[in-house]
Amino acid sequence: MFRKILIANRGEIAVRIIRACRELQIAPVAVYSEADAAALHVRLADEAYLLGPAPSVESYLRIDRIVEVAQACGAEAIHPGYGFLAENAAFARAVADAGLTFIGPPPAAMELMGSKTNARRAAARAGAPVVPGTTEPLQSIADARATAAQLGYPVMLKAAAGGGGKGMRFVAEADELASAFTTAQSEAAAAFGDADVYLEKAVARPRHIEIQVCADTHGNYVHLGERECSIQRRHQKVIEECPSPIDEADLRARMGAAALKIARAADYVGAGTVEFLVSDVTREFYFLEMNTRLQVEHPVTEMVTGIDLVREQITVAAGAPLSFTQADVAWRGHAIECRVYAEDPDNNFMPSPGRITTLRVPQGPGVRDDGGVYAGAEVSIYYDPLISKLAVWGRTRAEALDRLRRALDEYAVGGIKTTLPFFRAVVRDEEFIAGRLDTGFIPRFNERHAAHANEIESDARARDMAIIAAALAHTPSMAATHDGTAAQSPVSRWRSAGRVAQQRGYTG
Amino acid sequence: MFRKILIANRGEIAVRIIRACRELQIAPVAVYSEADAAALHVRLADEAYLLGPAPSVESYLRIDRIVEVAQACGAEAIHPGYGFLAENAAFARAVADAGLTFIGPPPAAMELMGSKTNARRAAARAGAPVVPGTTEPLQSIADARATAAQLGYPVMLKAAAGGGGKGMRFVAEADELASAFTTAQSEAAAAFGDADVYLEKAVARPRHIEIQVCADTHGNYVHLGERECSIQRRHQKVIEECPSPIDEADLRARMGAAALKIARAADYVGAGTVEFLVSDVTREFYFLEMNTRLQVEHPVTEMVTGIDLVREQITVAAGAPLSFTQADVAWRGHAIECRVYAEDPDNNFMPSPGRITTLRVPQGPGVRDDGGVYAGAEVSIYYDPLISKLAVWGRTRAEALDRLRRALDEYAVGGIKTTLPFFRAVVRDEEFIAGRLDTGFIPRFNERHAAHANEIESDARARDMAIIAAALAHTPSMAATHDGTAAQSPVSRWRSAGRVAQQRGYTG
Amino acid sequence: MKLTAEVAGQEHALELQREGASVVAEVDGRRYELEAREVEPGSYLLHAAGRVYECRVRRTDGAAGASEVHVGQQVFQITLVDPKRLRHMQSAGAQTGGRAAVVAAMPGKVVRVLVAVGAQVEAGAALLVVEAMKMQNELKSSKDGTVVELQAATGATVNAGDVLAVVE
Amino acid sequence: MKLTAEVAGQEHALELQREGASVVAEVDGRRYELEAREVEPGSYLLHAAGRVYECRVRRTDGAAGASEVHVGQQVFQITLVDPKRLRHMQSAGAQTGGRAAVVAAMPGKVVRVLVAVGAQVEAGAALLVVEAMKMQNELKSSKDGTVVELQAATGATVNAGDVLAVVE
Repeated sequence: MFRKILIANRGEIAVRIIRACRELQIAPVAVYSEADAAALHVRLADEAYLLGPAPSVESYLRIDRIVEVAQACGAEAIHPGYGFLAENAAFARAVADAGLTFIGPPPAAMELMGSKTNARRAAARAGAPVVPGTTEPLQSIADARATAAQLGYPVMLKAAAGGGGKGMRFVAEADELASAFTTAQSEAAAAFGDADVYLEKAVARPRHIEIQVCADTHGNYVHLGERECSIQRRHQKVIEECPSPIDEADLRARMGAAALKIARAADYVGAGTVEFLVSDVTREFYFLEMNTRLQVEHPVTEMVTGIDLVREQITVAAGAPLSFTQADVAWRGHAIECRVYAEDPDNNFMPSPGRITTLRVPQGPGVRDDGGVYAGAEVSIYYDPLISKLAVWGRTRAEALDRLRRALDEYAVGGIKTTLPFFRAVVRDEEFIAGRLDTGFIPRFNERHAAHANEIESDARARDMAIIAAALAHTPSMAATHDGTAAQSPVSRWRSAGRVAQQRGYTG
Repeated sequence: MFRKILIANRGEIAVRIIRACRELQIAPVAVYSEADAAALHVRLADEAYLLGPAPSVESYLRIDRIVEVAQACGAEAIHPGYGFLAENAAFARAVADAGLTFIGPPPAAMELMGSKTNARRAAARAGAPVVPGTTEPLQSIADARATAAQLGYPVMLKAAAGGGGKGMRFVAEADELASAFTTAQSEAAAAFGDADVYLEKAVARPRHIEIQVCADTHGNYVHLGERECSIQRRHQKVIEECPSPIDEADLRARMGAAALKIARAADYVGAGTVEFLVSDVTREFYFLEMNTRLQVEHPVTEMVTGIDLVREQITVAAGAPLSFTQADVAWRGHAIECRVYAEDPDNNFMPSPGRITTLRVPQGPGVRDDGGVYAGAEVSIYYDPLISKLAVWGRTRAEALDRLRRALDEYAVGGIKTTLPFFRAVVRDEEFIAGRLDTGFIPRFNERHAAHANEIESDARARDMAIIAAALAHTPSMAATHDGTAAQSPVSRWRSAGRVAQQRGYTG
Repeated sequence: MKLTAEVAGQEHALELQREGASVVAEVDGRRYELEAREVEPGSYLLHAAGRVYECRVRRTDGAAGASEVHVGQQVFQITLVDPKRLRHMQSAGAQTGGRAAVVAAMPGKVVRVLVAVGAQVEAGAALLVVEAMKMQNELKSSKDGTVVELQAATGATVNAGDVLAVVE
Repeated sequence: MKLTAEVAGQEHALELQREGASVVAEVDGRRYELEAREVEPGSYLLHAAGRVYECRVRRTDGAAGASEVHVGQQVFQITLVDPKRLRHMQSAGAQTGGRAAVVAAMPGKVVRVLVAVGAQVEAGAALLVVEAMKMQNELKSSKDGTVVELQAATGATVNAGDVLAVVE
């Protein structure tokens, strides 16, 4: 086993990996940018090295510097986390060239799956279902008509150079094709400088469901079941579940088998995720892509299977076989994760960086929080706004929802805006409770929620209390200190702060 | 189901029950003493009512006042937690007389099990093994000799009026009996004003193992397996595990069956615990007593079985059947709990009340903390010093120990002394790791640990850093503020505190 | 003390008196006798006739007297005005007569400036792009007019509430 | 700045200089170049040539300059002395010449006073009982002698470090 691992990441995932290192009695080495000198992942590490200035390209993306630090401090392996360099095959090669172990799949597997078209071809060759269609650009409206007729409506027009939903058009029937084709082409041209579009069969009410796979260097391949990740904003997941509310053992087994075929075809090693689109109407599933790294949503799989995926990544990288066989994997209960972002959910999820003044993380039964911050920490403008992943477990989805509602209400982050109020509303939403999830959930939810908003605001008593509290906060002499000893005469907040400091024993 | 429940308790157990209420969508009502107006259980409740001054007899033990508050606020049921009035049958009757539901067993069951001798007789009648012996006072040394010969050595002398280890003597062989008899009698006389002693067969290397039982009003009785609670100080548990490191399915089934016989004999309803002594040598087990309430250590059973015991207590009290049968109960993995007390482990576990200045609770996979405090909270001199229960889960005992070690290192409580340093040493102790537990563990551990202490202290680098940090703390102008902006010239801590307050937006 | 609180476009009259932890308040004539304690920085625990409200107050950027207050699952945007001062707060970025200020909605870095002073712009036209946390945010003009001020250069760090441009 | 630190009965010489977050320290001649930040009240994060130490400092009751410092799983009891002041700290409760003070080891309530002023007591004799958190703590005389002072009455609340009695 390794004695020392460098973690080439920051925030909550760096903290998660530090925890796994500690449990394996491996010394964790942190790296950090100038913005992160007092970050939680630095506080919890044994060693920490400065990479450079705050911008990622000058710090967390500096392959040369990271490898140099790892060699200098005697680390034997590097864990990339997710984001940053996690899916960068050049980084994986640089690590190997330096004589260190990259905790992740072989670079060739990363490269194969890093190309959308190659990955699609590999999946099809391996016998996994892919969305019917072609990635060849359509030559003309006549070509489009012929291809669409062959696939059968509804179809989806997609930009060849595309991504992020631009140049994408849903076409329900033949009549709509001509105008959609023209619009998609001009949108693609405007967005990517390339007007090429292609056709795929449209998946009706698509759910985004992925399969966790694990493989070792001894030829063992095991899947850990699915995660439902249909709730997305800006094509990024915000709520994930294990199992899917569909929860059919047969579908799980078929998707798991398809995912393992793809993993084998890529000679995969370590933890990876095969993403599928599943039609909520037909329950057919189609390969979408494979993520050659740990996923943000790994906790829900861990809670339901009991398997620690980061621990497994490390032991597999050290050459050990997987600690379980397919027969050992059992799914117990239901887990749901909410990604707590420093964002304003009322303002189109606009980032909300700043200093966290107070932090109350929910505790108690069935609750897990994987955070990367603390009271007093600064949420920087430079990085992803994910501050924590809240995950809950219950014997059933209904019990998990009860937990989630309770945990969200308990969670309090002071000083910045977060997505918590959004989740508090979602967990009370009828469609969510019923498990009717697909990738169109958030827009529909927003409509329902706007209709509800007035009712909720009508709690006049809570509003009056909020007004009183705001007045107390703005006129500090009005508030008693937290030990109940009230100042006898109006005092300024300055003196009050000084008194608290004194009680805590700072002065003197 | 109830709409509103009053929780007649404080601290971490009140918070635990509030969480269960929230998950069941029941409005929780807190009660509090003058010392607890800003306590966490008050902060998390919907309603809160003052009972009286800080001393328990004037607040949390005021049956009249608690019942009056419950009636006035429209609560339908009262949960007593543990400690205070939890095993007080008069309280249970007063609650019922007021037309409210007591969340616990019927008063008759509490009374039967509240008397040591009656409980022992009931257990024996029900066919559960009890420690061979008699509770009849010994008339003379001759009587003692005859009884001891009949039981077979080793035997234990116990004070009839006893408790707390006073008047108790272990007698290995016949030669020692006469002097032990005299000493025990005089100790008993001094401690209780009653010289009567009786004889029991001594259990060799006794382990303290208990069985969790659940029963409903429909005649269903289910056991949830065992908890190992051998690690005790002052006859109070400090570390508990599920399952016992013995982990034998056959022993679990036999102890479970015995516990259910006793529960049936008492017409028990709700959650209860049957305590046994188990000989580490012979693996024979003997009924000790039954606790007619929730136990502090309930989380380890919850983590391993997935069953929420407080939720079950509430639903059973509302008349629902148990949500599981014996066949549904499955034990997965291993859980360990440490009781975090505000006590000084280096000074004979002396209480250490005071204000908690900072609090970092461990998070991440497999970790659960059930706390009752927050940063800024006051740990009062008036109540039990339990501030939190830390529980961890792993697939195996070894994985659970890895988690526990990691979580304990992550845990940081500022401002008061706690038992955390003690646990950090225990989790690294060879006997503990090997699972060789019995009620004599702590004295043996203390000897081993004293021998180790010098080695650990020899880390000169850490000591030098500690000295530097102490100097920075005592000469505040030396320390940079936590955002890294250092004062250019020496400033007093007062101004520094003011600046932090200003950054957080208090002044203005 | 008398204040006016603006919540969701409605004005509420507030009168407040305190002695120690005791607070007597009237909101639009509704009288409350409370105990109030600041249990953590910005967290006020209010006991009102048995009911407990934990109110978490966050000062918001922009106008003075503005707060966001969380009470359970509810969030209130509150602006306090002291009527004596007769100073009426206006939310930043609003049109004032013929001028419209373009204000940074979040702290970040200016990655592109798309117009120059003197440029004619239409309502909805993007003027600058500010980036934070991997997300780019286009700041747009709220009216037709001429760019008369431009306070931001590419690469500059800005705070929420900073006026970056003015269109007249 | 020069200080002496007493740890586990040993004295260590400390010299300390700082500028901003940078600290240069020598302990018994061992030189450290550090960055130091107070990340939370009382928590100091020290970077020393790549190594990271999070030191949590708790001022202890009793003697001035005394702290308990947690570094990882280790705990150090440290007393700082400024040699210029030539003020030597002594732990409370120690015997000073022929007088022995009996000091409360924890905050609590005096539940019983077992002796009166003038009483002859032996070393180990219980003088008072203080209760906190359901636990009673007997305070004993550390020497044979006469009780010359008694500062506590039944029911009184005491703090850790309070001198409750003196035996001479």
